[in-house]
Amino acid sequence: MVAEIGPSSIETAFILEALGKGVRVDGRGIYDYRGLRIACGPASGMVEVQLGQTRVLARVACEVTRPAAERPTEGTVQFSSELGTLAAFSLDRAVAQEVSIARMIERVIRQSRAVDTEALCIVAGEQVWALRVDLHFIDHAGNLVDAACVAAVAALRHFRRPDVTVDGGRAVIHDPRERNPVPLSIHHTPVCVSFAFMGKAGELVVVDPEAREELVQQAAFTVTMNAHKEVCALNKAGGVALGPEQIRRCTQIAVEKAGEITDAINAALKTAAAEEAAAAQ
Amino acid sequence: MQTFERIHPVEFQRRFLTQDTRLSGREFSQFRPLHIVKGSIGTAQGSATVRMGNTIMVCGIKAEVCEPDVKRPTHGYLTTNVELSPMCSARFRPGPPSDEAQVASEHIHRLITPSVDLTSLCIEENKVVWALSADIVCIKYDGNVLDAAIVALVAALENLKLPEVKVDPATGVVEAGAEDGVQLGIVRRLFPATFALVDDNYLVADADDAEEQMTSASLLVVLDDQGQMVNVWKRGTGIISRDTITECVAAAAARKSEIERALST
Amino acid sequence: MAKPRVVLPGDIVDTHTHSGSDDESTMDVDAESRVLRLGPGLAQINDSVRATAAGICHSKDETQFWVTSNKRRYVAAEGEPVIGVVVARHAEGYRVDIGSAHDALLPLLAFEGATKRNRPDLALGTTVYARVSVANSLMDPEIECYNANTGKAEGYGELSEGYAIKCSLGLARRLFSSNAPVLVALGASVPMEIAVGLNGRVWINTETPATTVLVANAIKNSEFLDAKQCRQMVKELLEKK
Amino acid sequence: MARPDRRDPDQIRALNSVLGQLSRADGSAQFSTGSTSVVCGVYGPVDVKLFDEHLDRAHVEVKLRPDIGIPGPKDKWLESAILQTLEGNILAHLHPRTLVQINVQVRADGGSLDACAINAAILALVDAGVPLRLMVAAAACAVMPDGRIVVDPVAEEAEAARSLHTFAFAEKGLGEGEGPVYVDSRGVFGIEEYDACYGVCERAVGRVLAFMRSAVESKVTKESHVAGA
Repeated sequence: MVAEIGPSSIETAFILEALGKGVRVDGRGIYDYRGLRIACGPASGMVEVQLGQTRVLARVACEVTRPAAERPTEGTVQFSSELGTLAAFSLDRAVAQEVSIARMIERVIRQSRAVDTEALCIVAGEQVWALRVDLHFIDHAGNLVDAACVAAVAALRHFRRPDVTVDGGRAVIHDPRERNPVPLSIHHTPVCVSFAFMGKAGELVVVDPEAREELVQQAAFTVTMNAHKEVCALNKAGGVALGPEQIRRCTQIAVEKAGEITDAINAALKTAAAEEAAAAQ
Repeated sequence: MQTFERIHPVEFQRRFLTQDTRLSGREFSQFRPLHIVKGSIGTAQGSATVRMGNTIMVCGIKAEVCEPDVKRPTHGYLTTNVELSPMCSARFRPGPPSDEAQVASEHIHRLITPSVDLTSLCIEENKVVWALSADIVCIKYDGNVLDAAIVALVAALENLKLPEVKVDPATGVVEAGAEDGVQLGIVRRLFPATFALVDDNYLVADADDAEEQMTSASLLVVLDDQGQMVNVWKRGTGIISRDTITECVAAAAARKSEIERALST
Repeated sequence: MAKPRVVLPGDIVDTHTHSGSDDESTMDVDAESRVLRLGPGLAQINDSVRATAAGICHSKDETQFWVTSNKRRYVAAEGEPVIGVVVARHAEGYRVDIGSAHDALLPLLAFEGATKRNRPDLALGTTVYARVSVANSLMDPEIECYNANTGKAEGYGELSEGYAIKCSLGLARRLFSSNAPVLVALGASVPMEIAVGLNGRVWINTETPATTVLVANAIKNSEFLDAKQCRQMVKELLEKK
Repeated sequence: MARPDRRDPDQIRALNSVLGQLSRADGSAQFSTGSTSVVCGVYGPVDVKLFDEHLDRAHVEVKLRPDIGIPGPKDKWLESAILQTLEGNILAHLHPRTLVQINVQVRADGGSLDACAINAAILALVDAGVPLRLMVAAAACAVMPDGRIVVDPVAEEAEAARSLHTFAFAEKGLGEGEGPVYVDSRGVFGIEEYDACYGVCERAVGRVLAFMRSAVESKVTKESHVAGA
């Protein structure tokens, strides 16, 4: 609400003192996530995720384009996000720039081959689908990464692209009103679980850091898992060093948390599909 | 008199407005005369210079060939770009286009697109089409840039000549014929008329720079060849009543004939 | 006295003045005109008094009218206690962020017993409880950590421990009045120190961090609850501890 | 010829608004008409960049981000439309040397986006407590090829329409001979069609203003019943 240039000294001291006794400023447990609400629709590929007060909206869109010369049979998936002044007016410019969440989510989804780009081909060398995922940060109350990842993945799974039939070299793109649009082929659902390390040596750890905790953290660490309990990516950008023991403990916690988040995504998609089916009658 | 104008510009203007006259001596509903020179730029495929009092706009249209959009294989492109640089007025700062310039470019693009038959720009379906880029540069700024820009663009489109083009089927290379080719048939010409609410209660036509400083609302009315309305665009929170807008539409019809005369010279 | 009613920007406020030609009751008013004192949220726009903010319009003996509205961005007003964080130190004083458009100036001498030689030494990031001494729309606000007439601190000064939370200005104003239900309920069973800043910041200090967090959550939850619901909510929070 | 979503010609889609939900913004509002939805966060009065500073009033700025893609000329155009419609309505002289920043995020565009954005922006300004002169609301209508005038057109209708009209009115401006605050009519239409659209949108704005009044009133009473006002 009010400008947050930096935490006041008593705020820093209090957060650390409380954490020392296993107490967090908003009353959560050390390993507890905030309430996660996932709303799909009304448009196809539109998902808004609410993680506590943090709100991220993901929009997926597709377009027919000419493929890149070196990959004639593959479509593309492009992410874009900007921590604009809506969610982060008071954060000074440096913090807002450095938080390039779209790059992290893009790496996570691309390296784990979550989206089958081969299936995006229409006419090899001529026409392919170019997917665009726009991430909009509506409210920043800490841990944008986890919320953005859930929003992006859920939006990709919720998205339906127009159906296409190809005869000879010609491709016919069917209007969604005539022929039901087709889902993308998504191999798996990578989910991010973020940790914040506080205290001089980073000995105090919490899951799903809140905005005030992020201001005081010495290091941030994100584990990306998929539904088969496999680690897709580990991400740590600077800050105090972490020992192997801490990383192992985080990945263990991440397994359980990722499972819960994946269930939440599946549930949200199921209700959205049910509502659509009901509306279609 | 100069110092009074410089120190109290508002008060100075008000002295005239209260006596139902304007500093420039024009009637409230009187537009500045239009002088149009077509083909003023030799290197452009189509060009025109428009002078409206001390507001001067030059429009140059360059034509290039390119691949059509996958979704609309028979459509060519027409992009418009209004340039309001520090050259034409001190109010514009160097650097990227100002908001005013970007909004003018976008608005003119929305008005001109339905007026031009983009399929007539098609050279070979799904292969090669014409891409016209119209740059409308303001040389001198003295208010009401939008009207001058629209007229300049319409005049330049009427002046546009595209060379004969052949596509070599084997290599796909496009050769342009030497002599000037076909005149592009513009579907519907646009006739703009802008009114400004000055000092919150005087409605004047074709406000100049000084009057624009005191404008709390502006109204653009654009008519087409048949006198039908193409655009009514009222901005600013000053109130222009419903009947005044209807009167402005009538005044715009009068302005249309002035523009037609200037275009046909 | 007209009963308080919800107003939106642009609503004409019935001020019973003889010039008032508004839609509400057309009570005839005695001829002599009265001086109207308009509080925040109201403005005179060509001969009628209109609301400029959404809220509840109150009036007191037909001469004073004001609108209470709930905002988050603080606009400094003279005499109001505020909680701020020191963000910079200049020769003549400290710059303190009190959540308003411009940082406030806290002169070095605006402390109890401060003299040229013995001046307070506040580090950056220090939280202070102060009182707005100068506030107008054209200047940066100024605050002071003592009562200028008595020279006594009267509770103002550095807040060295505890924790400060942010809340809406409406809630802060309600907490500031001594009989705020949530504070009464909490005070009965939890020993605590509270300092309320009308700039939407509340400082809390108790023996253990857990209780401080409990008090903070109780205050935040109380925004939309009435007295009875507040007591119930506090009871539940205390049992869960 | 029924409308795609079987609405009457003068029926607006379901209106929905949520006020004050964002934790960082000083005021916020999400406004939806059917599937078109816009969320807006207002910061102000806050500190202003030296370049924009005015000594006698606040600087008002609109930043709009589209739902899909990077901001382009269309978004710049809508930013300017919102600014021109609301800037004069803010009592900027009460907060000199400050900034009022209106951040508009388009969530979904199902047609009549301009009107929805203006409505979200005014509600966010009200929620932020920025001093305003009047309530302003906007509505859109379209003249279909067969001459029918339909209010609050969906994207499909807007594409097929002969002309599209967006009007914004101030609350006190209704019916008292005063005019519209904002007009954007595009396409091919005569003066009679324009007048008809003016009337249709004026009535629609009346309904939107009534909806806004109940939304703000419910929030104000929810907050104040505690104070026993």
